[in-house]
Amino acid sequence: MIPLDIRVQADPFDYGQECGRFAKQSGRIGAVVTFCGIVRDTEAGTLQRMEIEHYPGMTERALTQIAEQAAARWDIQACTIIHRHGPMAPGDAIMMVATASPHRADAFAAADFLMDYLKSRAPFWKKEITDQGAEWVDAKDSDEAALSRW
Amino acid sequence: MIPLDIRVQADPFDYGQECGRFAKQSGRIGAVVTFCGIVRDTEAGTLQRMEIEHYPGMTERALTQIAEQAAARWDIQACTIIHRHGPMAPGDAIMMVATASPHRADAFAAADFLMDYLKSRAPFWKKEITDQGAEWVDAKDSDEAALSRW
Amino acid sequence: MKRDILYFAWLRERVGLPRETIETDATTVAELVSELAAREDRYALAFSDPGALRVALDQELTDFSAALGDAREIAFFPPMTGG
Amino acid sequence: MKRDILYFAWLRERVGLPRETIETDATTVAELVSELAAREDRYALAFSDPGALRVALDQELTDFSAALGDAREIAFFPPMTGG
Repeated sequence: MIPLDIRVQADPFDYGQECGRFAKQSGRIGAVVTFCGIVRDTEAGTLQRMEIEHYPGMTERALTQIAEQAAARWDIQACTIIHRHGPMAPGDAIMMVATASPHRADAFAAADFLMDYLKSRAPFWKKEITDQGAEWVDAKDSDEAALSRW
Repeated sequence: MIPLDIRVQADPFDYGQECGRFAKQSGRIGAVVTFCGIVRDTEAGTLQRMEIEHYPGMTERALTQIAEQAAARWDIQACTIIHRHGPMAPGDAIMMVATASPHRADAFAAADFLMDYLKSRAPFWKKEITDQGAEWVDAKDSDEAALSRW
Repeated sequence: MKRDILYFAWLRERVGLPRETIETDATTVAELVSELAAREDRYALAFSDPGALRVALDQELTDFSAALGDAREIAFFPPMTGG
Repeated sequence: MKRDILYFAWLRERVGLPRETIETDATTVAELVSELAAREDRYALAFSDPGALRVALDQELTDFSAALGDAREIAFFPPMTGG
């Protein structure tokens, strides 16, 4: 089994620090890919905060299953997934994934796959709070469609 | 024009620090993808060092052209490429790319594209020094073939 | 049989609670949804478009046609929007 | 015409120098390669398989069939292996 580091937490995390630590792992790693999702303001710049609800228990389970699928399909040597829940401000890091592989194609594909599955299969729900009130973010058809790539 | 940060240098760089700084840029960034290439030891663990030669002048030019192509094809708001030359030890970061976009698909595609083009179109050459002597790394047919994806 | 029913996101807000334990004879998810929707207006509203919902039995995603089996925890929620 | 010829990686090692200025009447890359290969054994060896080489005119990649034009700097090297 490769090292899977899966964290679901309310606390902020330091994306840069996590990237640095991840890339320093021992082993014959040649390629690291990371993704970071960041709270994006509305076009009008009116976002006060974002709140993420999740399903404790199922979240960890779903993320572990998704990471195990990625590890079964690609030659990856390590995988980290961190996802926050609770209230966040515009510009905050919401989540990250990181993959390490001897080969860049595997690191890219695994990270891309993790993100597609995480978006549509891990039980998180985003709510945007603006001066107009609170609104749940709608799932995009394109996110569900993205799964057919794999 | 989006901010392009292109650095060709002999000095080491701190991948984690660069990732953290890159993700903190202002603007409506929702997605950051980074790639880091790391000096990989040989299977036998005999790599003493890697040396990268480059073509000063053309290197910066080629990297800028590749980044401009990526910016023309995808909705990216910032792009960083850092590539070292000279001697490096196993485990050292050789290079990195980072892309920022409102959308994850654009950030992923642009980073993947940058890596494919950089591999085969930017004038860098790797030499591996083991206890058996020094050997230039051969280009892989698969690297040239990867360009046809775009 | 006693089952824990969980609601998340706007479904939770419409139903008005995050979780409840109910006694039900439903044998499939679809039967359970019909039973819940018949309870009160807020449930009817929450479940008015089941095609827009997802369901998990004991924390595993499944379909509305699935048998409940001995699932203890049945969760309903809108499509996920993480990442 | 005077041209600067640059060599990189194993091509530089085989030719034995990184750069030289030559006087040539060649009008295409291919003609220049023939001229260089005819000079000495080390050049003949270096350019024995031109298909394995790449060329840049004034720091822009091009083909062996390209006209030299007024390119001042002509660089030969093996396929790149960065990243």
